[in-house]
Amino acid sequence: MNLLDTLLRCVATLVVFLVLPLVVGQTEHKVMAHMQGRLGPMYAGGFHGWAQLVADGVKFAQKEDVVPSGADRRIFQLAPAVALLPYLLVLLAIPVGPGGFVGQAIDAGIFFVLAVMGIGVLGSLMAGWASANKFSLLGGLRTAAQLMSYELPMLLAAASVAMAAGTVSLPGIVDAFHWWWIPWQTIGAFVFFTAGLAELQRPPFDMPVADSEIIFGAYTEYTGLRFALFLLSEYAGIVVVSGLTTVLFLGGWHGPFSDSLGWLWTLLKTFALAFVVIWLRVTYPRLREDQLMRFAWTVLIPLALAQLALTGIIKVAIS
Amino acid sequence: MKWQPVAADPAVGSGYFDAYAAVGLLVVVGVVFVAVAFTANRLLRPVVHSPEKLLAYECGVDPVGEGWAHTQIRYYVYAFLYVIFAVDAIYLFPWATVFAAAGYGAATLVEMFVFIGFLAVGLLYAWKKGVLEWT
Amino acid sequence: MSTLLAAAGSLEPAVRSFLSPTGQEIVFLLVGIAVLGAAVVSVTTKQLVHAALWLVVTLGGLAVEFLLLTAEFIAWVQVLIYLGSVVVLVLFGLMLTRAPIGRSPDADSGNRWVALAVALAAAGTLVTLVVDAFRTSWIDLSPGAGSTEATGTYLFRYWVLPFEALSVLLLAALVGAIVLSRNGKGRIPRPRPGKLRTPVRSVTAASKER
Amino acid sequence: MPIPGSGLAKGLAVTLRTMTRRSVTAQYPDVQPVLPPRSRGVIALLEENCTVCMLCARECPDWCIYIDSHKETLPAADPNARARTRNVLDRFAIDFSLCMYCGICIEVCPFDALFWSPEFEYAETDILELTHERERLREWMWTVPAPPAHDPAAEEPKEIAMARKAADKLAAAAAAAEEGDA
Repeated sequence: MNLLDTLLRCVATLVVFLVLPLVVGQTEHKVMAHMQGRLGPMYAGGFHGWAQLVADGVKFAQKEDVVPSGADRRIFQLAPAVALLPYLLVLLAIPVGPGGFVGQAIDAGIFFVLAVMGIGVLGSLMAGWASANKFSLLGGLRTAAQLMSYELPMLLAAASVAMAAGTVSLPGIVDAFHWWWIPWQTIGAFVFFTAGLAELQRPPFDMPVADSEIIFGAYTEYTGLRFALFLLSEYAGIVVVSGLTTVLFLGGWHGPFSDSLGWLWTLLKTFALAFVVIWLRVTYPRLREDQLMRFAWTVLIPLALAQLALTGIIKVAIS
Repeated sequence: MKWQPVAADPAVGSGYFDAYAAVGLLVVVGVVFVAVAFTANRLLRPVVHSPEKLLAYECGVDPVGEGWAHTQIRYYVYAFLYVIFAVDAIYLFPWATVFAAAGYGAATLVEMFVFIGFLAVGLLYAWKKGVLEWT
Repeated sequence: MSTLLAAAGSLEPAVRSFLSPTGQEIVFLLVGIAVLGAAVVSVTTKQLVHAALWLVVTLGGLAVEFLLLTAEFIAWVQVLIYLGSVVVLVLFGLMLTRAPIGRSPDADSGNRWVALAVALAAAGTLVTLVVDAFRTSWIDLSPGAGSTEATGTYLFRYWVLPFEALSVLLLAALVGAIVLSRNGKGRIPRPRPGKLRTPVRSVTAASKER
Repeated sequence: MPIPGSGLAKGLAVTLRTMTRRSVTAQYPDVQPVLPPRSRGVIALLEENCTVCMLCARECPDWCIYIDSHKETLPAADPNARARTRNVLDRFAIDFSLCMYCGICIEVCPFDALFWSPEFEYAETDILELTHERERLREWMWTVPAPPAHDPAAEEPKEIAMARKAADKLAAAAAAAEEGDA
């Protein structure tokens, strides 16, 4: 085992983990602003406020670290790291280009990714409980309820792709991809992407952090760097969900000239999906809690089951 | 990767353990990143004590009571439902990797449909009993 | 059956020494000690939510142990099901009921000595069983033997009937959960925030009379 | 019967279309805004016109006008007449941290001592600085724009009409006197 090589890959993953969410965040600033007829940040960095999030990061790093007196100190301080690190791990396993252009190929790819992403919830739950704040607790409970409802359609949709490819390894799935998978797996893609959006608690599924009623949910009491880590985990989550949808449903690096420019295709598709995430946020109002639950259990899960049946039948028919 | 029933060759194992060693290393890298960030924060940040700042935030007024309030218990049923369905969904993955291989085919597909069918019946039951209603 | 045997490794007596452990064995041992420690803290801590969180450490450590034993599939199932849903379920339940920050004086059970005795008995039985079953046989860990594909092969070649029985069991659990959450007849009389306590019909009827 | 989801698609189309359009944001500190006429920025005081009648302070809905005055006795010009008293303004201040820019003070001022000025850049870091004393209020007078011209078709202002009438009458009387002399 080449330790240096592995270390380099890990550091590269960390760099990607720190850069891509910032790019998505800046895109969100600008895209959301223009969709609302505004300009967004214009000053930081000179040209159209490109350095706004860097400036935000510098500001967050200098801020005081306030832990409420009633809070459970240790858990309160640990929660942001628990919420953040799973996304870093997931990023390692997402293949970018053909021929081993991946942080680290893991055989049980889908499984690894879904399992590790599930740990992130614990961060929100810990934050919600340890803050000693009613709104935080409510936010934590809503987070738990929402994630439990949406994890399932996500699992089922991912299983559908695993069926189509006959493997659970992420590079294996992209290798097995054919263009006609896109129509074949449309329902699965829709379910996976929507459930992923709900897992991230992004609008219109942002009931757990609904700012107009429970302030900021589990993150209400957080300030400074710890708050920044929660935000970073949200944007890293966008990158991860978009990347996973790309890899599982949109064929990852497949596209014209994919031998040399495969990684570019993956990035392009990921960013297109990240744009859709932002676009949905700007367009739709927040779903109510009962609508959220009903959507997951009576729309997404039956759809995912139907997709499973379709995948199974077609797969057996063609083999 | 094809699974091969080969035993007792340490060389085969290197790929698997390497992959998870990389994951472990990334955990270390991530923890170091967080530690460095907080050390920098500790050096840069001001510390100004005031008891008001440490109060729980309740829209600007002094907090009432304690940090816990009674909430609806209804959603707990879905937590149960989720755990049961998740256990179910897990079985889809090993099935997904083998069902189209030679020697399984339609029979395995039917087996899985029976399995999913039972759970679909469960979901229908829940639906019918009004568990999946929220208003 | 040959694949099964091959996966289980040779059951021959050990030819290797325990005195020159490999890296994986050392890690396995260290993680095992950490898991044991976390488990002990989890049952002895006086703070309810801390106990649940130490349970997370314990179960996560077990997942790492599974990984080290090349049981890849089981390891991630452990994370997905136990960390992702069972612990979340426990935390959810704790928060919904009452889990104050700080010590809970009533967290101590009077049955602790009985529980300790049962736990020790169970552990003793398991250890005896495992030691007796494997003696000094050396199982070579071949990565891939615990992969998803291998698990699928076993499951759908040899264990189809238990698998189908499992679906019935899960259905029973589902129905049980639903039945338990309702008190006998009809729906739970749930208080509905934001709605009038008086039936809506009488209100409209009153307005019609007027 | 609309296709299900067409509303959702329409929503997406609206936001996408808005994104392609030019934004309407005014880049304020770089580009000064073009203010409409009669913008309510700050209230200016023409001290010379103030008679300390206190109407503005009394009508102010949030009591943000502070007026102090004292009476001054003017010696009578004519020994038979009574000495006259006059109000002298000591303090006139408006607390713009309270003011809600309703403009009632300006409306009720019977002697045109208060005016709207369009200046709005008087933010302070200390809330006490937002109480503008009379010197500051007098300074704002220089920023009060000239009143807009009357509509050409409008009726003549009453003051001018009356003045003209008086002047005409005087002129007519003068003309009659001249004729009588002649």
